Amino acid sequence: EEARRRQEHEAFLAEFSCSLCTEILHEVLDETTQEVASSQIQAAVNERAERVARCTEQICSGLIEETVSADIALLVEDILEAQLLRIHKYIK
Amino acid sequence: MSKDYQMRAAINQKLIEMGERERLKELLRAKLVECGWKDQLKAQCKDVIREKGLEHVTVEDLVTDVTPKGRALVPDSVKKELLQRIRSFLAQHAAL
Amino acid sequence: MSKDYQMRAAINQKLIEMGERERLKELLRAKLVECGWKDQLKAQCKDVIREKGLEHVTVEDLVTDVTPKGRALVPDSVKKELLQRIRSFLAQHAAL
Repeated sequence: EEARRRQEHEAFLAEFSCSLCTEILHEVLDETTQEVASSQIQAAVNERAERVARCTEQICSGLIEETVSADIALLVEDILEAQLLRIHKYIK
Repeated sequence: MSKDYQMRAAINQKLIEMGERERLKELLRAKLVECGWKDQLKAQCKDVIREKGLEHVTVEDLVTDVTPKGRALVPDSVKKELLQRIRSFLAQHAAL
Repeated sequence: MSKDYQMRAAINQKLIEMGERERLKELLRAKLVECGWKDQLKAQCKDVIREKGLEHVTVEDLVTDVTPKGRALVPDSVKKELLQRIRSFLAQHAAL
């Protein structure tokens, strides 16, 4: 009877160990997966925000560069033309 | 059945009281980092985000997507070590 | 890097499609006049012409000469305002 009880108890402990192992494994995996998924999405959101900020600044600089260059070219042409005109008038 | 249930409840209670349940979880967490599982999961998450596009993924979607793969990626050695530790604890505390 | 390129292309596309790029350039031109940038630059051009003599100055020379100064003279406040305007536009229009 004692031997049978001990055998039963051992079988119970073996089965209990396995189910506890699975339970803890799933618990930790689920918690960690949740944590990793959240942090990875947050990281992707941050990365995108940084990229948008960086690209916006580059586009802004490009736009200024483009406009300033075009305006300088026009301005220079106008000034030189006006100066030439003034000299022509003077010569006349 | 009812006796088994009571015994389970008692052992579980003891594991919590003695802080062993938390220690087992801590051990597992450390092992998952050590064996590279966490890095693999991160890479897996990144792949899903890249494939689907950030705007089409919620945390819940991502968890659902990567959970099966995550479970499959746990090395057998880690599972065995956890089981061994549980068995040792129960053997040491035979009175449980 | 390629992602940055794609993002810039997407933002530019949106700005052009909605006519915002042209509006931004107009705004910038108006601001440059308003803050005296254009007058400063005119004075700068005249100085160069006076120094070198009209007969020795071509359009290209003058552009090359005054461009660095022209860029440097754009006030930070104007740059900031333009950047802010682009940010607001993107916040309102683009699901980036």
